[in-house]
Amino acid sequence: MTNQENAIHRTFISGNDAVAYGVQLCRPEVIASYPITPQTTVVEKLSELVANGELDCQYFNVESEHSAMAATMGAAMTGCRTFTATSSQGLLYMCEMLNYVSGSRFPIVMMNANRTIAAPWNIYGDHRDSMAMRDSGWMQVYVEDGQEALDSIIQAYKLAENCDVSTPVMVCVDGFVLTHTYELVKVPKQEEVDAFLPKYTPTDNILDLDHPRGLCISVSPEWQTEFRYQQYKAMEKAKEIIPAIDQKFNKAFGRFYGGLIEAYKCDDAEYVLVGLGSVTGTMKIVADSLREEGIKAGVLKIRFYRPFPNEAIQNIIKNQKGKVHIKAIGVIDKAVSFGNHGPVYSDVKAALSGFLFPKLNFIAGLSGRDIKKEDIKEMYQKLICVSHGEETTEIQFTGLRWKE
Amino acid sequence: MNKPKVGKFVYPASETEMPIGPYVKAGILVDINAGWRTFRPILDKEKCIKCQTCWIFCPEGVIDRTGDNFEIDYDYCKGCGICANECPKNAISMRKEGENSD
Amino acid sequence: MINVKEIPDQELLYGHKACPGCGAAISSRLVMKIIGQRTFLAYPASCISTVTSIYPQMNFNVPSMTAPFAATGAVLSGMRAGVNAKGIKNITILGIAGDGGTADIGIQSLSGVVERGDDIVYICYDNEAYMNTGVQRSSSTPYGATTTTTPAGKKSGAIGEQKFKKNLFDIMVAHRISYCATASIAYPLDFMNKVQKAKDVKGPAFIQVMAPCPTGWGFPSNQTVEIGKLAVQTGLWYLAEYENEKVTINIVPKIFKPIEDYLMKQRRFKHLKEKDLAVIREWRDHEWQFIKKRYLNM
Amino acid sequence: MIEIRWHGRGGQGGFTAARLLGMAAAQYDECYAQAFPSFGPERRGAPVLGFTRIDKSPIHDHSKVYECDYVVVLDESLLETIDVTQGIKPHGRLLINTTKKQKDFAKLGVSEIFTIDATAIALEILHQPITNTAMFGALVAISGIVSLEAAKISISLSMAPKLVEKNQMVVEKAYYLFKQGASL
Repeated sequence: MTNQENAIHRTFISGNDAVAYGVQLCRPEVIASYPITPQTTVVEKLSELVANGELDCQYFNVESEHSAMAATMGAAMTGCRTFTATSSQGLLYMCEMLNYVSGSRFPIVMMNANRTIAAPWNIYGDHRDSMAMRDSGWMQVYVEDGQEALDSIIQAYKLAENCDVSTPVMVCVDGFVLTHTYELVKVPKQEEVDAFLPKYTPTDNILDLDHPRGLCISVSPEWQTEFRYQQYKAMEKAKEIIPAIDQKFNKAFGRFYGGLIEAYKCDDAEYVLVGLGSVTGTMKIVADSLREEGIKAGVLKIRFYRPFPNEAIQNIIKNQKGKVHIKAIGVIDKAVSFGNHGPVYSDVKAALSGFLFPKLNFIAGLSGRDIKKEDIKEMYQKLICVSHGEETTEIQFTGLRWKE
Repeated sequence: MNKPKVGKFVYPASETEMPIGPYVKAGILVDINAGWRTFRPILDKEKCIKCQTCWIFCPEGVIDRTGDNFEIDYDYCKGCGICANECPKNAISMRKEGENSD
Repeated sequence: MINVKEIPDQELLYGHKACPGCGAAISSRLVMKIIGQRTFLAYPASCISTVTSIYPQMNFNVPSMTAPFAATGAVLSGMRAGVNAKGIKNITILGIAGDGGTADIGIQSLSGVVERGDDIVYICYDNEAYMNTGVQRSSSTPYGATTTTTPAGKKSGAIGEQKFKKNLFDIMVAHRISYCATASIAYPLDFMNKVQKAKDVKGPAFIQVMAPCPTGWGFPSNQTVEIGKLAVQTGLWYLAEYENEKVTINIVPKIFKPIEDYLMKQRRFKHLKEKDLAVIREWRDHEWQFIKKRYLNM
Repeated sequence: MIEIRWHGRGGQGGFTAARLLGMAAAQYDECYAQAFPSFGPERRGAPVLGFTRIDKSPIHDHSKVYECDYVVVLDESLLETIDVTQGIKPHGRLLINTTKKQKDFAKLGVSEIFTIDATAIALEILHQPITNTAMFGALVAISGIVSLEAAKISISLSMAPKLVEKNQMVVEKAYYLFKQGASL
């Protein structure tokens, strides 16, 4: 390989470009888009790819996020593979449509550039937008870097279109920290992706001139529960399918993300911090440095927040002999459910309700506030203290300007 | 007249028989609407000039114009009376359900 | 021009649960006759969705879907893009929505699909309020009409709806839409001809068809067509179309029938006093002056 | 890990330089790199930052850059309002686009300061005062983080064809100003 060719194989691109290239490789047939910071460069790049003839796709711009998802759904009903992307206020504006799509079981893939929600206004990243859509019936995957963003788009289509799942997927990419950060990303070859993700074969849940059907119809209380149960079962099924897809992806592309979760140095960990998205990389560095100091630190990265990996999380608590090695666990939430905990903490705490070790919730990184390595180190220190019986508050705001 | 027929809808008996997504096949009618009717339109075939006014205005589309005489599908007629009201020849009369038709 | 005999016998909307004498049902049935089976249909939450599609009932015998209330236009765009991607030819992408779903919550989405120039047909059956949910006012509700959210006040003298009907036709003309029209179920041939034009034209087409509602307006179910005619004859509704960048008024009454003939047949206007009628008369005359000056060079 | 901070004004291409460096390292020199701007609305003329991280092993850190090995100032006027020395490591280096001499910046208290009249190079070759590629070339020369060849390839990979040749000339010219004994 010449130097020039080598340089093309190893691309240095932004997280948003990685998403756009990932989408391009999946050959969507229809994209409806509406721009919003920090998602905008995704749809700019896709429109450019279409304009340059590098992506054969019906691409069009609509008048709002609500319409973006409605139009995407309209196309999905014709049996097309579709894509759209949004962020923050846009995601919330789409809220009705998210439920519409998941309830109607269309396998749409969407990228959400995680950004906080107003008010106060702010364009920077946290998870308050997608966490607010936790119960929209979409699967949610949070990625750590540009490479995982690209790879997760490809995996997302494979997952959503699995006929036992038939549920939309939201790929959550931290605003700016990932979307606007350039990193080394290996862009797979088209033929490799084609082999991994064949042409989409829809279920009967489509508009078909030869077989007229009514879609998205009303269902009375007599039958609604059964349709909801199906959605529930599909998510449960997805818990089995996600790791299998990740394994298959590993075989095809040589990259593996652990399926639902990545347990980093958790095998013998005494102090485990749980996180989602871009912060997990920084957490791993801190855990490494603590390990050098003799502290058994581990990182639990939750990739899929919905479906929530209850069993997978429970499995890291004990060693092979069944002994609980964890002394304290902390959860970093880049969101907060006012009046209760951070949302991820609530779920982790519920998953681990049978274990008595202390649990702490760190609310951090709100509205783009940086989570420094020192912050994370301090979180581990607090876990050590609390495991030794020190009294502390369960929910702690990291980096608050004054003492609580 | 070409219209969907009443058929028996077979409800899913188990989880596996449920459709993926809330969709349903078109072209099957699951029940009839005859119970809605208080007044029944009676067509006087002698007076009818087949002008099609009733056919065009019927909200239900229950008037069949394809045969020798116009026929009304009483399974789906709700007895609104538009046909009787609009008929230029007064060929349709509305009669209370249950009363003898002459 | 459409010949009644040549209209297909096939009923593509049948067995629905609309109230007896429903104007929306008349309009939808006639639309389906002209559009035919090669269509993908979207209808938002509205009377028509409620009376046609509740599991396992499906009274439209074409591929169809219930659209989100606010987004019929956007769904139509998506469907059109989808059939383009799939290479499906000779198909009409059709929307049927009520006045609330069109003039109120759906207007952004309607404006979007028309602005994009997508090849779709959008029918708004106008029964002048949110009928499906029990008669609440919409921006299409006429002046003086009582609805459950614009009641007439006995002591206050409130007259019901205090604003005049929103003019969707002008809004669509301002979009330089490929084709748009107003129509009435009381003039079915005129209406069906317009639907045929909407179907044939390339690009977006919009028709607002007046569909009297016996339940919400308060008149006997057999008078739907009669009421529809009176609306046109009194000049309170006009039949127009816009094509090739020109507006045509299809019926220009030489003299208007007295508005009382129309209004006093309906429960929703029964409370109006002479001074209220005078306001409506004045509004009508003003509207027609505008129409005549602008479109008829009169 | 080497961390670099770029100071410029919106529209001057400071972040492009940060990105070109990362690209040269990651795509050509088999290193790992990260480049990101000071996030926010893009306002022409407003002071902005760009950052580059380069390492031999994969970079997992997604927190901000607080300490720098190199600070590059594209616009001298920024020195009046911004403390460009903030977070500079004890042996960190400061590179300034200026017509002045090193000693004129002694009061900044940075152990190693480099100056270059990048504006002059840009005006000479590009006929526009766009200094980012000159500063890129200069940084490559004083740091040796990436090779000149890598730097030139990053330009050919990311710039419009008509801009490539001239910007490569700019990079070379700035580079050789710091490489003793070499000539164009």
